[in-house]
Amino acid sequence: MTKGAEMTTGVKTAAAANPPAVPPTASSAPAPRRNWRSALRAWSPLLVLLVFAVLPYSTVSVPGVFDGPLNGPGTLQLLAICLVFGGLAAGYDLLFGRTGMLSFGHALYFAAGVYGTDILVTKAGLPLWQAALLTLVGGTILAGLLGAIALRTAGIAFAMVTLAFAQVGAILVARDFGGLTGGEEGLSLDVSGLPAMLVGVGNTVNLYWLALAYLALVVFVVHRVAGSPTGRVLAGLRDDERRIGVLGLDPYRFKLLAFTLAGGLATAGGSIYCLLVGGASPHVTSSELTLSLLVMVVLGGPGTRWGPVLGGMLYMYLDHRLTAFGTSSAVDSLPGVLSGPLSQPLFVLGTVFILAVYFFPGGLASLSTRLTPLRPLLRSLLRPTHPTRRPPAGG
Amino acid sequence: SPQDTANGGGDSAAPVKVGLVYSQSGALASYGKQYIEGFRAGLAYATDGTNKIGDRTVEVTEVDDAGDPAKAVSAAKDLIGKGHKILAGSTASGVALQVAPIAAQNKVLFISGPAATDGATGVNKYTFRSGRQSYQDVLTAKSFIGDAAGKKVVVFAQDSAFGKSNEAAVKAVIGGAGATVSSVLAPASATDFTPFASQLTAAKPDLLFVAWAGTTAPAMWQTLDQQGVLSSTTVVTGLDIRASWPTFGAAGTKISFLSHFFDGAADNPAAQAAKKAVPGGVLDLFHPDGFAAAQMIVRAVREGGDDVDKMVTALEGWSFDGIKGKMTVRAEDHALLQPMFQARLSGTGDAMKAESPKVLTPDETAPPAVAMRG
Amino acid sequence: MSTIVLLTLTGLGLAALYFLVASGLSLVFGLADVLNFAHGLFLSVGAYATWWAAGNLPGAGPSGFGFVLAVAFGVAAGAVVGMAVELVMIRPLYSRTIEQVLVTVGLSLAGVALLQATWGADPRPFPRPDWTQRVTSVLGAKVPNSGILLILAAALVLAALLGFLRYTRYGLVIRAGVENREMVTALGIDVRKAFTLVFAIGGAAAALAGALGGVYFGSVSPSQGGSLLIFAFIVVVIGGMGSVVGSAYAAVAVGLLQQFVNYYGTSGAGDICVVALLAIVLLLRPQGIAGRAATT
Amino acid sequence: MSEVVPILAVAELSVRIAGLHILQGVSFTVAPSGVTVLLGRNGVGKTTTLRAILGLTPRGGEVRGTVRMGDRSLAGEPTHRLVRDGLGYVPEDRCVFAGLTVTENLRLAERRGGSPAYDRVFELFPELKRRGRQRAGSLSGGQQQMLAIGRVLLNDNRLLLVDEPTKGLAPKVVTEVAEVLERVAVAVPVLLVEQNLAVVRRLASDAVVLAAGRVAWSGAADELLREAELTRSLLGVGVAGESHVPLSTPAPGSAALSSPTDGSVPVSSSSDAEVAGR
Amino acid sequence: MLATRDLTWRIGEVAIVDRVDLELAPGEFLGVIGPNGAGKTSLFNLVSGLRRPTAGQVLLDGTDISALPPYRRARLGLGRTFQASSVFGSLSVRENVRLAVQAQRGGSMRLWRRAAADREVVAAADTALDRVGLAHRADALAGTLAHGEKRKLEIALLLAGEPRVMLLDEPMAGVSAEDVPELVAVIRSLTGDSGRAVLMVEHHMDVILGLADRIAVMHHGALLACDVPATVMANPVVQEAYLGESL
Ligand SMILES: Nc1ncnc2c1ncn2[C@@H]1O[C@H](COP(=O)(O)OP(=O)(O)OP(=O)(O)O)[C@@H](O)[C@H]1O
Ligand SMILES: Nc1ncnc2c1ncn2[C@@H]1O[C@H](COP(=O)(O)OP(=O)(O)OP(=O)(O)O)[C@@H](O)[C@H]1O
Ligand SMILES: [Mg+2]
Ligand SMILES: [Mg+2]
Repeated sequence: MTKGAEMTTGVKTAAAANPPAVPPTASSAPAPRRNWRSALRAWSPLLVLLVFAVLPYSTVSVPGVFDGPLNGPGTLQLLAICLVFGGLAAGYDLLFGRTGMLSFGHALYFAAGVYGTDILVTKAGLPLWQAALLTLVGGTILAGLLGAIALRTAGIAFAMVTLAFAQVGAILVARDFGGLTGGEEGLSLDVSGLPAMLVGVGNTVNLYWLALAYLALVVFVVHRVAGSPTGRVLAGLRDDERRIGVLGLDPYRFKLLAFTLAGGLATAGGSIYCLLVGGASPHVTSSELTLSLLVMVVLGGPGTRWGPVLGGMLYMYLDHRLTAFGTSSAVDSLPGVLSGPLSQPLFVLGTVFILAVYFFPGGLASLSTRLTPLRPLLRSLLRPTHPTRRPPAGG
Repeated sequence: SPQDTANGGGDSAAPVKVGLVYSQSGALASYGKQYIEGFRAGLAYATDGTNKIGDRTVEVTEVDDAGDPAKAVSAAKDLIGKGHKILAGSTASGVALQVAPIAAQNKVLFISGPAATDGATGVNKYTFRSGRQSYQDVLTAKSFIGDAAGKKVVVFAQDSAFGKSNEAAVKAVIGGAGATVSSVLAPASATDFTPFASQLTAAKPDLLFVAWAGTTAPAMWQTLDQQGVLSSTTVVTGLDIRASWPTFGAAGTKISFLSHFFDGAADNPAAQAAKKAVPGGVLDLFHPDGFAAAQMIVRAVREGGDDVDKMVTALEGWSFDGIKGKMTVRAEDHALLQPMFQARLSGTGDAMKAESPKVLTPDETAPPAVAMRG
Repeated sequence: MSTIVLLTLTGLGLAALYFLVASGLSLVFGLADVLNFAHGLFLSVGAYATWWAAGNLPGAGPSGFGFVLAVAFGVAAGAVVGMAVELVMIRPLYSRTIEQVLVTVGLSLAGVALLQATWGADPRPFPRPDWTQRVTSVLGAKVPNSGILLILAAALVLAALLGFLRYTRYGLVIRAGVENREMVTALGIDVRKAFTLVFAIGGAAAALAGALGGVYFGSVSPSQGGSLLIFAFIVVVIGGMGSVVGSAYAAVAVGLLQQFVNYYGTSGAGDICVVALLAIVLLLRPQGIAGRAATT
Repeated sequence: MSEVVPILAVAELSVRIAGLHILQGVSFTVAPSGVTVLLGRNGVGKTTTLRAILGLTPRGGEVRGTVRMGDRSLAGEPTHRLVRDGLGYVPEDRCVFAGLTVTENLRLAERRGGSPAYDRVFELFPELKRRGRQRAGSLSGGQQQMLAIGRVLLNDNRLLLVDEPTKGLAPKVVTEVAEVLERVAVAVPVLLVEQNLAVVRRLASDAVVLAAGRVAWSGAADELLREAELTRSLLGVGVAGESHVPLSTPAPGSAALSSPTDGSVPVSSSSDAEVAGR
Repeated sequence: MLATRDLTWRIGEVAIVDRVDLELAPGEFLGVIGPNGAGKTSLFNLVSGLRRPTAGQVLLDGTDISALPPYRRARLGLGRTFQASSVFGSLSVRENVRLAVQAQRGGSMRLWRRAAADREVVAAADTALDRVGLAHRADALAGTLAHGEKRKLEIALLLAGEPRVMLLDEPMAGVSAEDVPELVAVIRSLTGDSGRAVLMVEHHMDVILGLADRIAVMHHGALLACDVPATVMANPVVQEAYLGESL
């Protein structure tokens, strides 16, 4: 067996640990029970969306979680970044969790969105909507073209080819060709041509809503696609590509579709991120960003509707908040052996992440399913079970 | 708007909120550490140890940006949202360039720190700087060749914004003075420097200007030394923080350094006060930046109260005595004119010492004024 | 002429460094199927352990036998760390390939930050014998001795790894174990021990690369390992996963290509050429130069 | 059953995987000589039983009950130790190592301290010798099956667990494998899962029939196969003596083929079966 | 309907499939037998397009399809099963079959439709499952099926695709004795008067004899014989090389 196949096997196991990749609604149960629970289930996404949408009207403070009230610009900015990355992770999951393609170059399309928008606004002086639209089209075409090449390989080779493309992107940005990108200093966004409602700290809330809209869009698109006949083909590709071909479906076309779509979604996210942080910096081209995307998806639960979103938001939240945690007085007062490492945000992030892989196999999204079998038992207090017992030593 | 921005108000007894966004972690953490030490010393110095401006205490909030502009922007928005009218920090150039527009959009004072990019000078009315800029480095380097006319100068730089801005500055400064300037650029990620060393040897320059930052610098110097570049021409480069000196190895004593600052480069009341105040009692490269930032903030608040426009006016054209000596905020573009130093290293290992054969006056190293862009 | 000799020999030195970094990675990746992102950390561990030993370990020092002792200490530290990582982090996740990769990602983040917390982010001068800082004249070219040292070490490591794979059963056990771990145990083999051993060897090889890299660079910093890692990945993939010999070929190709293009081409074209080489090789031969062809 | 002390005793073996109760208290013994067959429909848990004996259960699986070999309890022992102590296993899905060559596959199966009986294996499957350098993944299905069997015959075992060894083999090879197992079983007891009733008939001394996660019947194999009624009710197939009744209406032209050359068509499938009134 | 001309596949010097000429008429059931490693599966791989022949052609309805990728051949009505079950392990059994139905109904991309709303498709999938007797496992994950159940799922996948030419690779291997007659009946119903043609590899002689109109014998990659069963079974080479002695 090839390594590539091994990699997909890994994906498979990861996915298999989750509830079946196909949402339960798909399997047409003999008599679909329509009680209030399922109604709530169906409407809960909208409910959550609504809660997030009205959040900026709340002046509540959540001490320890955010410093400052929920509607403070700092909190909103942080939340908006989390939302964008939630969406980004959900889009990446279309590749990784839903189709089983391990791309190490997804950051490229995000970066294309960030830099494309920035350059078109700042250097070419286009109005924002034109710049964003052009960038979206450009990023999608870029994903389509590079995907068409990269998809001639599979498995680890595919991962590495995408990584190579992204690396070229990173080099081009760092080299600052034509003075377009600003190299490692980045390029700050020229806001003079932007609508006033998107500029200034007082208007962070508008950016927040934009980010929320982006997340909602991505989740909706990914969910619709995953639930569509094409989505089923993607799920099939994840398991056995050869089989899909023998059934009469062209694996290449479907994979390219997923790749391009995910690329386009990432580009759109890049445009929003560019507005949010008011510019572009080479951090977004780094291969670490792709790796973090992978981390987000696995943290949340690949192939699930909410897992990647949760993972993305949590990751970015930690990434931003840990810097504050590291410098907090609580950490400073610890003995040197502890306070040293703990004041390094990356140390905490890395550690949290490792622990998450161990303790939430299948991701955050699997938490509820993993608890489900416990519930009746807890209720009747019959006897303790070990739903996730490790295999015996030899196995 | 649903967002109800908290406001500091004009209460004369309310504390002065100052937000410092700089690198506490990440690659530039040690620069950040010097900056904050310098800042604390400077604040104490400028307020005579009270940390109060008039009746108002100075409340400093520190935020780590880990060198990432995105984090810095978030932090800046957060601080501004919480009513901070004064921001300072920016260890990395990228951070300075992206926080500066935020400051202008929200009309708060921003004093950029160790970030050396020329781009932060004249970027907008609300942005100042408390450190030196690349152009001043290059003017210092120029002092090593005396009359530039007819000389051959080669720039060896990282192929990055930092390297290119140095290259451009050399072309403008030394080339402008009549020297022919050519350059060899190498990728910042380069591992082996032999090809570049060969190119440099082949070019036979009268002066070699090296602009290299990052962890590969020791390998680069060793290769230049081994291939005989250092002994064949005058080589000039910027002197980094003290901890890096031993990594020059044998090359260290063969290089002519331009220096922003090193311990002992200047002796004045501010430097003495700073030396006493910083942990360890030894000043280093970026202590002056933090120190000057504090001095500028105290001045701004004293003269401007809570009115940012008044603060700006108070700073423009202001001269003061910092650790490095006399500094002046140039009114046109907010460049900080300051003395610069030539330096030489002697000794080996941890016992390496620097001395300054020549000090350049603020005027000698004054970059050309640029028009204010925003 | 002397330029070409110089570029070739320093290119080979660079190749040797890449190979040293890649060899452990290739071993672990090829045999245990773990794309070890923490390999860069192992490298840094080796370098810092050597650095620490030269200053603190009795008998060790920057020159002569003391230096050998310091390097040996570094290598041992790398082996121990590799072993510990396998035991504690990889083993509980067997057959969950992606999770294994991600754990190593987390480890590389945390580990490098830990080094930084302990010794700071700035490069520290690396202890090394004086002769490694000098040059040897070969056909008029001044070839750095550290490069020659790297070439020798790489040749030794190559021979040792090939011997290990050829003359012991471990290679077989692990290759089989990656395919179907359960079945290997059902043949009466304790596959876990073999995996631990491979990680120990990978860690030791990385540590050696770290120590010699320290000599080569003259300094050591926490992120040094990570920055070498990307080229090591490229080398491993071009060479064909798991093929140590393939890695050697690929390292030479990458090292020379980079060196010559950097000299004759424009700046930084070397990196782009290497990335292009990677993409081309993979598109033409997805299994890499010496990789085994897929059957199914 | 027999008075002799069984080599393997399985008692109250229960296996749950992912909430499914696959085995629910299975108990049986394996006689110290001869072949004990484990029979039952697809999905009844035969493979699961063998794997549980070896200590191989998938992640999240839960095993209860005891397995004793002689007076030693196997529960909780690592698989590799059990195998080293003489428990040979031929898995259902062959599980040859696709990336290794045939020779490497065999070398891997050598056990420390023993002297691998390559002669025995190559004599039985000369194909394996010829294809020594071929990667096992590119072997044909039947060749892989040969490798899987050969691998276990390389060593001397105290008990063999063999899961559907004749699946996918050509009739001629089925016969050969059956002969080998018969020979082996003289010295080493075998617990065999097999769907081919002809093979079962030839080899089995004892039989255990699983149904719905439990033992539905156990006893001497003769008894099971002799009584048509019992066979039908337990295995769902009738045993129609030695004559081959075509499965159903023969296709034109094949009618004469049921016994073309006087019954010399080997029995090579489950086709002892006739449609048993279902 | 299906024909191969001189079909050859070599690896290095070894011919795995050696100049095979086959003809399959509409409605015909052709059994393929031969010793292990004779090249039967390889022949299927060449016909279904998973491998490219080194020489020769595959013709479907008279047109050369040798250069087409597997999915194009499948669209033209060529379906197959695999000797080693290859099903979509992380999908439910029903979803597995549903994919096949979907592929059969035109593989155009529909991104915005709800898959669950395709009642006909699901119904067709359930019918196929019913036919092979797997309806009760429809909601199980295919990866957790027992071996024999996977074999049945393979056949269901084939049925759902409604191909005109079917290649069956040892469909009975590992199917419990009790279920054989049922599956045989299913396979028999495949041909009938529908005009479909079947090519089946099987080592269970009774199954082959009960089903096949003609039997092709492969040996060392080459076609040794291809004739009505009686003739083939009487062939001494077949007896000697393939059937061997009776148990
Ligand atoms: N990992 C698993 N998760 C869930 N169910 C499983 C798993 N493994 C096996 N099963 C179920 O356990 C049951 C018994 O499987 P087993 O493989 O033991 O059957 P078997 O008797 O060997 O069948 P066959 O004759 O088809 O080989 C099957 O219904 C199967 O679906
Ligand atoms: N990549 C390869 N390299 C070398 N030999 C190969 C390769 N692929 C297949 N073979 C050989 O080709 C021959 C034909 O294999 P194939 O799978 O077609 O046999 P088969 O007739 O289906 O046998 P079985 O009945 O056992 O399934 C086998 O001897 C196999 O070992
Ligand atoms: Mg079974
Ligand atoms: Mg076959």
